[in-house]
Amino acid sequence: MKITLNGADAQVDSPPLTPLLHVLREELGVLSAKAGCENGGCGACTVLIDGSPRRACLTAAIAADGSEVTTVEGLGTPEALSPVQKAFVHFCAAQCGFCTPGMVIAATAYLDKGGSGSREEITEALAGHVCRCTGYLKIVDAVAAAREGDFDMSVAAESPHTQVRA
Amino acid sequence: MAATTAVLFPCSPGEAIEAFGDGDGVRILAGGTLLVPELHLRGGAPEQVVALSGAGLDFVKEPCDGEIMARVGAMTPVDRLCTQPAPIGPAARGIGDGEIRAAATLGGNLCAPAGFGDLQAPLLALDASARSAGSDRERTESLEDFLAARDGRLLLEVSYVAPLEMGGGMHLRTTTDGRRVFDDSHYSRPAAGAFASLGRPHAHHFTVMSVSGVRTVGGEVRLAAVGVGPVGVRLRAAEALAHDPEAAGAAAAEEVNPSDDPLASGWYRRRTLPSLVRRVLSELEVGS
Amino acid sequence: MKAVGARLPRYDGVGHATGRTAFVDDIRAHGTLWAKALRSPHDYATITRLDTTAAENMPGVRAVITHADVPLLEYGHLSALGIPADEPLLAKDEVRYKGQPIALVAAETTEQAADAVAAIEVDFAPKTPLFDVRKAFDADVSQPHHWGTVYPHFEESMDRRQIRKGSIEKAFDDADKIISGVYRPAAIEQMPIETQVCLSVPEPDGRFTIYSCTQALYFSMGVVAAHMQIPLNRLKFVGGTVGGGFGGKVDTATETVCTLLAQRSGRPVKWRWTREEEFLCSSTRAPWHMEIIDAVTDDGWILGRKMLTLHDAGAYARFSPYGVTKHSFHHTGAYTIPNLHFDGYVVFTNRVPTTAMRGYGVTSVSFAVESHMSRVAEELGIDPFELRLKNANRIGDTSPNGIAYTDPSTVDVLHAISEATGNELAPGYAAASRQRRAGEWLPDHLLAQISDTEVH
Amino acid sequence: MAIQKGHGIASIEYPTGMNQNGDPSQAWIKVKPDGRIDVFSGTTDIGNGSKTIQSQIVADTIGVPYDWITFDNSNTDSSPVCTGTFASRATFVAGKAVLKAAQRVRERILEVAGQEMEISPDDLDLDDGDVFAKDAPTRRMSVGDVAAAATWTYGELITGTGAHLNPYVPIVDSSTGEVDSPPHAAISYAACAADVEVNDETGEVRVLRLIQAYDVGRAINPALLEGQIEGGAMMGLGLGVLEDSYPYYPSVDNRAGDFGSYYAPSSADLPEMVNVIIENPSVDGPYGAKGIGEMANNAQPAAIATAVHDAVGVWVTELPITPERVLAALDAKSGGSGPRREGKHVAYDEEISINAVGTGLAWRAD
Repeated sequence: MKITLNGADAQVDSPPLTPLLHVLREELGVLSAKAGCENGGCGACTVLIDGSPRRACLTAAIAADGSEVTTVEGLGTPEALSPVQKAFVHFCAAQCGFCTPGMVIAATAYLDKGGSGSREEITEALAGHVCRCTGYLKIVDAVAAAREGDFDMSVAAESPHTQVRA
Repeated sequence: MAATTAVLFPCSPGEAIEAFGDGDGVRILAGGTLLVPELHLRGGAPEQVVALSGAGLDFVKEPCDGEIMARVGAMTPVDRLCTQPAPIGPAARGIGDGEIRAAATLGGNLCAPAGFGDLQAPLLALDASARSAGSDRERTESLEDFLAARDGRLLLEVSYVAPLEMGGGMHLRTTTDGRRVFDDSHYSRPAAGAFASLGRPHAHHFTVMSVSGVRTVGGEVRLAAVGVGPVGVRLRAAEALAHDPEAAGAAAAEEVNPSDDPLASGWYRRRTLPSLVRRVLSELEVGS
Repeated sequence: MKAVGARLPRYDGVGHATGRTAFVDDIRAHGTLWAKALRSPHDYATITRLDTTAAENMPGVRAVITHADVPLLEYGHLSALGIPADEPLLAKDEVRYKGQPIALVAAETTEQAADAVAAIEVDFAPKTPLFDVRKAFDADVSQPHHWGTVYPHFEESMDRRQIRKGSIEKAFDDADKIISGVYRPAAIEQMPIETQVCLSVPEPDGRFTIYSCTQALYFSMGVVAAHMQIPLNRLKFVGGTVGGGFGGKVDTATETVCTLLAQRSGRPVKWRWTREEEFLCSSTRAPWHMEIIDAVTDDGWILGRKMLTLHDAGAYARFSPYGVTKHSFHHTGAYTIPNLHFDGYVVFTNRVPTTAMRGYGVTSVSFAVESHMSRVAEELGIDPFELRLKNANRIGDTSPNGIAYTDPSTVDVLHAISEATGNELAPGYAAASRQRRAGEWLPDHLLAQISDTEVH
Repeated sequence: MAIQKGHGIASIEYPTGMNQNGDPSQAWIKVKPDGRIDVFSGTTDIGNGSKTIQSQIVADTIGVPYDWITFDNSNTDSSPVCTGTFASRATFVAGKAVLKAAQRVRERILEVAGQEMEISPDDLDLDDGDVFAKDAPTRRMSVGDVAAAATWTYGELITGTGAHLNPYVPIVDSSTGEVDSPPHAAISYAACAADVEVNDETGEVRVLRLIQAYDVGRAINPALLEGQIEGGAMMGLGLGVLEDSYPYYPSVDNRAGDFGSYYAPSSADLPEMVNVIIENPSVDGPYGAKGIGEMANNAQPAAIATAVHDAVGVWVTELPITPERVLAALDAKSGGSGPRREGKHVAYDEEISINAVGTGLAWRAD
């Protein structure tokens, strides 16, 4: 089996029914997709397969044969963050960071599909992704703002939900 | 995920039926959402897996001229059903999240263990037929019989009289001896569909309970539910009282025997089933 | 720009967003073995036979350990606080909850490890479990723990955490109404998205490098060192970056067994819990049973509180006595109540041992007290803000265990919520403050509790 | 069917640090030859932001830019003791350890600079990476040059250690529970208002809005603080209306073993949130901070329970407030049951009391 992984060819030798998540992590050493439940329930392993978000833990290696697989490593690098990655940093939308790669992939796919960025649409698009830390609000705000682009990355975004009193 | 498992890739429905044989020792890889984690986490090692992705079973055939039947292939991804008229569309939209719906298939959903069969109820309400293959080769039966049998057959497609809004259909048909006759089957064509489910907006937990309903051109009402037993069931006692939603709801609660699971108790399901029945009947605009 | 007070992005935000942050499961060590556990299928049973011979001879198996392989089987994580040890690292003579680990296998693949676990020969004689904390004091009830149904090792061998302040009898006598309620918050999962995971690597110098998801590196290092009976310098804990904790990763659930397996096999060993194990076998937040009886006046003063707390600890003590003590210290919530009679029990049941979770010991109190306050307000026909502002902790008021409050902000946060919700307080209540009680804010029944010490 | 709306409030308090104290944190800091700062702390970052918060404290305490700080909490060989990240102690207790270490580093930088500049360290100040004379700010020297001088001229390593421990507070009287000194560091306070809607036909509760006010002492980093408040709110919502490890408690039957059957809060449950942050500096916290991480899920369940009562007139006092508990309570109410009122006694919930189930404890309601 062969896949195109983040733009480069990769040979896959795992048995054909191995979950793609296992192929990525244990055979190919691509570690951003996380094994949060390995049962489709948390979304921490979501990757793009031919541009569409899919749970890597539910995808048989053979089902990805010949596909283009993109993990969050393929979206941007620390030096050149993708718009969604920038927004996640700027809005402090990651806390422990374990669900973040799956969230970033799902958010990227949602925006690439032309999502309007409304709160209703974003929560629907991300509703299968479990985050225990953030309460989702900063994630939704980050995705809503991601297309605006140029953030001052040395500071975090102001929150419209907060009032401070001395 | 044993390395020894043989994976077959049939290229047509015929090849799929051939590969499946009598189904002994065979597992089906459809969308993978159930089989892949099961083999990975439980370590099962089936002799043979038949992967249906290229078997020509991914289709939604809405009725065209001369037809009144809609046909949906077992490999059709759930997300392709989301735009179908009620009750199929809203039931499909309640399954998992977009990523799951893009992978999961109609066949996988209908044949899945208890807790997953969201699409059973809408198709039971549509009085769908199931075409399957297995030890006695191909067979077409009511979906209700197919679900009741649970005898490990390969589901190929489901078909049902298409709702009016899907178009197609005619009132005359040609018999085998060449006569053109008036066909009264249009009286069973769905004129309205409705769906109601319990549960907060959800994406990563399963449906607690839902009711699907259909009203035909002829005024017949068919109701079905999932979440009240291991598989979806027709609510025939409720159907008989459809003109009286209160009575229909009460009858529905009497004719099911739901059990406790992590999502809700049998008591709660029985207690709220009448509400869903009433909601569906109201949407179907039957009764008072 | 000053850093303190600034909205700075997370130190590790770029790592998280690019998937570069290395969690324990992302560490790679050559030749790593995978661990799987044999867990109890019973809620409560005697182990009548345990034989790992067949498992040891299964393909790919490199080490199998049971209770017999743990140098110090029982170690009290809070022995420094006087809480004695009660829980074996691996079950020995009996299992007290479904999912309790009995033996661990390390093998070349997870499948081989699972197959070997299935090959362990073990027999049980089931016993009658106890699940309902309310039955713990019944005469003929099944004893879930060798200490009985309740933890008996509070100070001076008391079987409960007790608070007594003022005179509850007088409060009840003086009350216009005595209002009781029962509050039962559920067990929930800490549910970090990263499940319990450890990788223990034996080093050539005889040390072990332990990649751990613990919330407490030094605490967990102490636990492993104690179980293994080795000095701290044989261990190097690597961690500090954790995929969510919420209290559940204080248990040190994986580190010792991984290291024992690594020691025995001479190979790195990883044990990563499945989500199912995390849900069914990891400790939860405790379920609590709380009964509150408040002696109140018609104009909204709380004269006294009698409270019973049953903390469902599950099968072993873990941190429960600590949690109940903390609970007792806060059982008046954000309010000043001068007459108190509190009894709190750590009750053993045959469910998964409970452990710390966010708000440990107090989350339960907050739910019980605040629900009860709302009820009292409704029963008395008093505005819920006014009832709370009246009784709110103020400077110089004393806590259940007699400590003066120095900077209580209950009045401030209530004012803030009132304003933010568009509620209008009556002038007297809008003018309330945190300052020492005086005038109408200091009725006679509160005089005696006030601290005469200078507080800031 | 009708959707009923309700509103409720709750007000809570929570201590910082381990109950009865006795939980040390330690840190040490070294200065690289160019003045950059390496912090070693045994703290863990479980998503709460320990690394960021403690780096901010160090930067301001020494007087250097935040981006000069590297923070290493990765292992027990290089980092000293920290009891752990729990009990809302990472900002307060571990924060004070790095603060004290940073104060010592600052002192040592000023001493070395004093030698180089031939000015008494007492007459020097340090801000934004530069040491300068208090009365002649143009006489200045960068911390980089000070560190270089220490390294290459004086053969010294500028370093500082710090530790914080509030000693263990024993209970002096086990019958009354009395202690003779505060058994915790600062106490934090919060209040919450919840708006809900309840479907009185199915019992389903939806939380529409959570307004929350927190006295945080001092917001070291408001953005991360919001993360604690919002994340805690969602956990409190889960505790209030969704989550249960034992759906048939006290039975252990039908436990959920996956996300499909455990009601974990999802983004679809996200209510409107308003955070009100009140800064009332604590006298002993680092820069006046208190810890609020733990309490952040404590206020919502009672506020929600009260709002449900406001909406449909029933008290659900067993969490979570599931649709079936709401319906059962509505059924009981329509069946005429309610609290027992006798004389001045008002007794709610007698059916779930220990007196209704157990026989052995002589614990009476009155």
